[in-house]
Amino acid sequence: MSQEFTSDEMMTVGAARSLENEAKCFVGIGLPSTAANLARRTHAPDLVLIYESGTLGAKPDRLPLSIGDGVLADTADSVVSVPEIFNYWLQPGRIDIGFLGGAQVDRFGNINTTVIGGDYRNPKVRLPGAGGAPEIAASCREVLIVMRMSPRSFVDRVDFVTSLGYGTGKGDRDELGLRGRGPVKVITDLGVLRPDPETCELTLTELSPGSTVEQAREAVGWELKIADDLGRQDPPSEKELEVLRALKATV
Amino acid sequence: MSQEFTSDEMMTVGAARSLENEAKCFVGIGLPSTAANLARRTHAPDLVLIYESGTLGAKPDRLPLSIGDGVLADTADSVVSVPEIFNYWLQPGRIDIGFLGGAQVDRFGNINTTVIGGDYRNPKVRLPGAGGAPEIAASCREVLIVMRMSPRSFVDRVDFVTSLGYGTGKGDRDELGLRGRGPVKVITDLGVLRPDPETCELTLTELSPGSTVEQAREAVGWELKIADDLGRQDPPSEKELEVLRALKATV
Amino acid sequence: MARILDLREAVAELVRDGDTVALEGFTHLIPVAAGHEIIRQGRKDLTLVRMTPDIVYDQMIGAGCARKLIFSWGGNPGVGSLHRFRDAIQNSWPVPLEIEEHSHAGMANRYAAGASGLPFAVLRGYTGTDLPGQTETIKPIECPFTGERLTAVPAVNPDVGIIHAQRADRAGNVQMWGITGVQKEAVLASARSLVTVEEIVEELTPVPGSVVLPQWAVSAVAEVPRGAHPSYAQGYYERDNDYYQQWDPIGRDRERFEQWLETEVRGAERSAR
Amino acid sequence: MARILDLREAVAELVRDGDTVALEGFTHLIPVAAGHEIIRQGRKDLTLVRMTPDIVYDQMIGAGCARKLIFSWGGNPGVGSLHRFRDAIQNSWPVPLEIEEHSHAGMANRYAAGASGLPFAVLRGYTGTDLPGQTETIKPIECPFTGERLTAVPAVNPDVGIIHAQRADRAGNVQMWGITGVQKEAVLASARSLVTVEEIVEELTPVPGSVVLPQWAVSAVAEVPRGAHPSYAQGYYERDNDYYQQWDPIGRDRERFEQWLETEVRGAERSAR
Repeated sequence: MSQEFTSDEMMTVGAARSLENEAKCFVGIGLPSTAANLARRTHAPDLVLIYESGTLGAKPDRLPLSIGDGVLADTADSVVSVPEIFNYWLQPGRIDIGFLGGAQVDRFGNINTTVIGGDYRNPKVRLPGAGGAPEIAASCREVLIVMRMSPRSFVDRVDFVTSLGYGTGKGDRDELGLRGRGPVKVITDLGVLRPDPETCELTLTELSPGSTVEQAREAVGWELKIADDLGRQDPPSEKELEVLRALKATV
Repeated sequence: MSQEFTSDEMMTVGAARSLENEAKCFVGIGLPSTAANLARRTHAPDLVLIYESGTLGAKPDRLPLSIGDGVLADTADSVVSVPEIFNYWLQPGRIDIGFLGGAQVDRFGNINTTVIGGDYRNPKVRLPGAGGAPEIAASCREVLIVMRMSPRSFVDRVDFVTSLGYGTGKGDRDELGLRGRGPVKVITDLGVLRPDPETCELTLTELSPGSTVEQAREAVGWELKIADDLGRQDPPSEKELEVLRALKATV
Repeated sequence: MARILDLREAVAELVRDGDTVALEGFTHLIPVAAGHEIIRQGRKDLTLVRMTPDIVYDQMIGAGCARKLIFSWGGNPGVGSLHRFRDAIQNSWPVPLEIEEHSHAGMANRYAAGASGLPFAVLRGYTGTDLPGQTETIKPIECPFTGERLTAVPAVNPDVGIIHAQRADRAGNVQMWGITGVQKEAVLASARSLVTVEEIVEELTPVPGSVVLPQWAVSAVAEVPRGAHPSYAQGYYERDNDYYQQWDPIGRDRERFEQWLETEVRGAERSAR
Repeated sequence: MARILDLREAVAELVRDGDTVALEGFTHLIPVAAGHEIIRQGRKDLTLVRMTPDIVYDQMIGAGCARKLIFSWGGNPGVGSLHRFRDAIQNSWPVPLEIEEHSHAGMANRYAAGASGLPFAVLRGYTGTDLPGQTETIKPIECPFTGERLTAVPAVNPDVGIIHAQRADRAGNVQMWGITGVQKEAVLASARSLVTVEEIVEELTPVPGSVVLPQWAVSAVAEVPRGAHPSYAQGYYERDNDYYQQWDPIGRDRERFEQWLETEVRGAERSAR
């Protein structure tokens, strides 16, 4: 018995499935937070949610409305200051997974949340900026990127590197002395991209239930490579959809 | 009506009188703590007591037994971590007065609490070490030194500079970029020494009630200079003695 | 020693044209009423500092208070962009806005260095990004023991630090709890400081997780109930999510914004709530 | 994920000969029972780290566990000197003791750097003193923005960090309150960690001023009631001031000390209380 579901729901479920039980997860607001809370209510009850506002081990009973929602402080194992969350918890590499999105991501998983077009001092579009992302991208053991695919957002080279993925390709992170592995998955509405083990170029490894390779190719601003063993994501289970929709209804 | 009192009592009272109301005072255990608590119970009810264990604004109802006594945490306005007390509170120069003692003090107010005799690796006597003193001496607006006078402890040059007073004389602190003024008073059982305004050499400026210049000279390991306007400390008042003895009885 | 002042007096006395001013608050306890009072008093040429400039900074920028913004994330959380901020950067309206841009980790460390009386802080940050290329305030530094290369950022030491807290006592001791962000550091890094509070009470009873700032570390305290609205004050009121949504169309349009400013801030006796 | 072990198992598993071990506690919550267990298990060649080595370190040094001590103040607080510590330094008894000596501010920052994953920390410290002349672990560093000269100290990252806390829950989340010193930093700076607690409870109810270490930041928790004696555990028991007094004559005399060690630690099933 399959159900109707939206591509956003599939993306959220796909992100949630990527979170292993007991993982320590640095969560941003929006889809990452929804996915992490979904995971905690399904296969990963001991997932540790960490928000950059300083809440360690938050267990919200509804979706938080901001990364500083009171429900996070109320349910956390510990609330620490913002300098502490970055210095004592993120920087030393204690966090397993960081969740990032952005306005642009490129072939090597670099992310732009700063400016689009023009130059930095005179941009076409000014975006919100870095927030916690550069150090999340650098210090978490692994990074998950969650973004809807489109040629405007999946570009050959980002206009501005706000958060480093694989730089110009394999080896850059090691040369720079970064400790985290970098983005291991980009979860999109059309499927999942992973860095090629040889080149670190983002490559389509899974299609979402209803989508095609052609759709994915058209939605990417570089010549998208397709993995030899291209898979297909399982659609959301009834349980996943039910829990996800109940969660969304708490907002 | 004068009362009998000991030279330790005089020294404690002399130290207490040096503390102005509302001053923020970094307090060590022993005589400094007794003096600060005496001051808070007499002329300086709003004296702010800060202990290096992280207690800001402690208001103990008895003498604490250690710098980490539970009564300090129970009565403090705020208890912070040890890194915080040194970094956020002492280092930026927020504290008015630091209280120090030591095994040796020299002509220029330098203090030794590290080693006596021999050399550092093979000392005649190994002392406890620095504790918070070097940074208290550097960062408090003013330093008070409290020590019993004797030729063994008041020396021409300390065997080891654990905490800087005036170094080799006037100007050294400025050259080193220290923000605090350094030791403004050395309160002893025989009287009070102050740095000479021209040379920063410790000079006898007040005698305790029963003592003489000769006693003071004999108790100091350099040729002690005497201020032109040598004063004499008032003996402890009845109130001071009464409060001090009641305080001591709480231990 | 903290003085208890009303908000108007406090801002008049503490905030001057040309000052560097940090109004801090990380989603929670944002000092919105103080920001509106700064607009009302017509302060200009301010360098505004904040990790997460959101609606109140959008309003201050749109009102022409700021000539520079030091920040790490500027947005309307959960809604989208700050249009006054964008308009200032992209079109210099109403006045040009210079920016000094960092990451959260960098800004948090800049405040911590400021609070510590140090000229700079060290972190693992910005590596491989384009941010260091746009500012003189991110530099490499070498560990004198291991030779490892790290990043240095300069301390931030505002002229005035402004925060909102739940309570203060009559002596001016301040207590806040819940998510307290970088507010302690913002106050301690600043030469002067103003804390608006929900209420002034006789005695600060202990609250789990609370941060207390002793009165001698604060310049002034002003009682401003609901002074953090539309953000929230844990234990007092919830976040007004509608306000954040409703800000979007107002902020998008210069004319609607000007109108809002006149009726809700400049013409109001007190803050728009 | 923290495992709940008994003290003997925990020390056997976590502390190895030659390790760098920090047993931290600032007057309050000193992990004395864990120190005695280390003596009982005959650990050797340890580099002991602690800001304020007091009686339990005197005992460990006298028992020959340590080859090096990294510290900032070594004494019997309120009583006087540590005679086993002195004997080791002045006479190499029972084994030579190397020292690496700092100030409190320096040590606190070394732990904080260790907890932060940085190789060093910067402070205003040691200026004009003879301390930098005696160690390679204090070096000048220049601010890359102002050119000002400050002091750098290397991070301390023990192999094992050991602290005592009031409580833990069955998952191993740790809660401590009152004066909590540098204990969070000591645990976070260490590769492995052991927390002894007064009791293991079903649920950690909030306590004002408490510090909570999540279970995933701790290697092992052992329930050791009175495990901080003769220091104190706020809410559980007071400091045993007589013990500190009585230690002086025992510590002064090698023979009395050896006797004490045999009857009170080595021969005891558990710690001397």
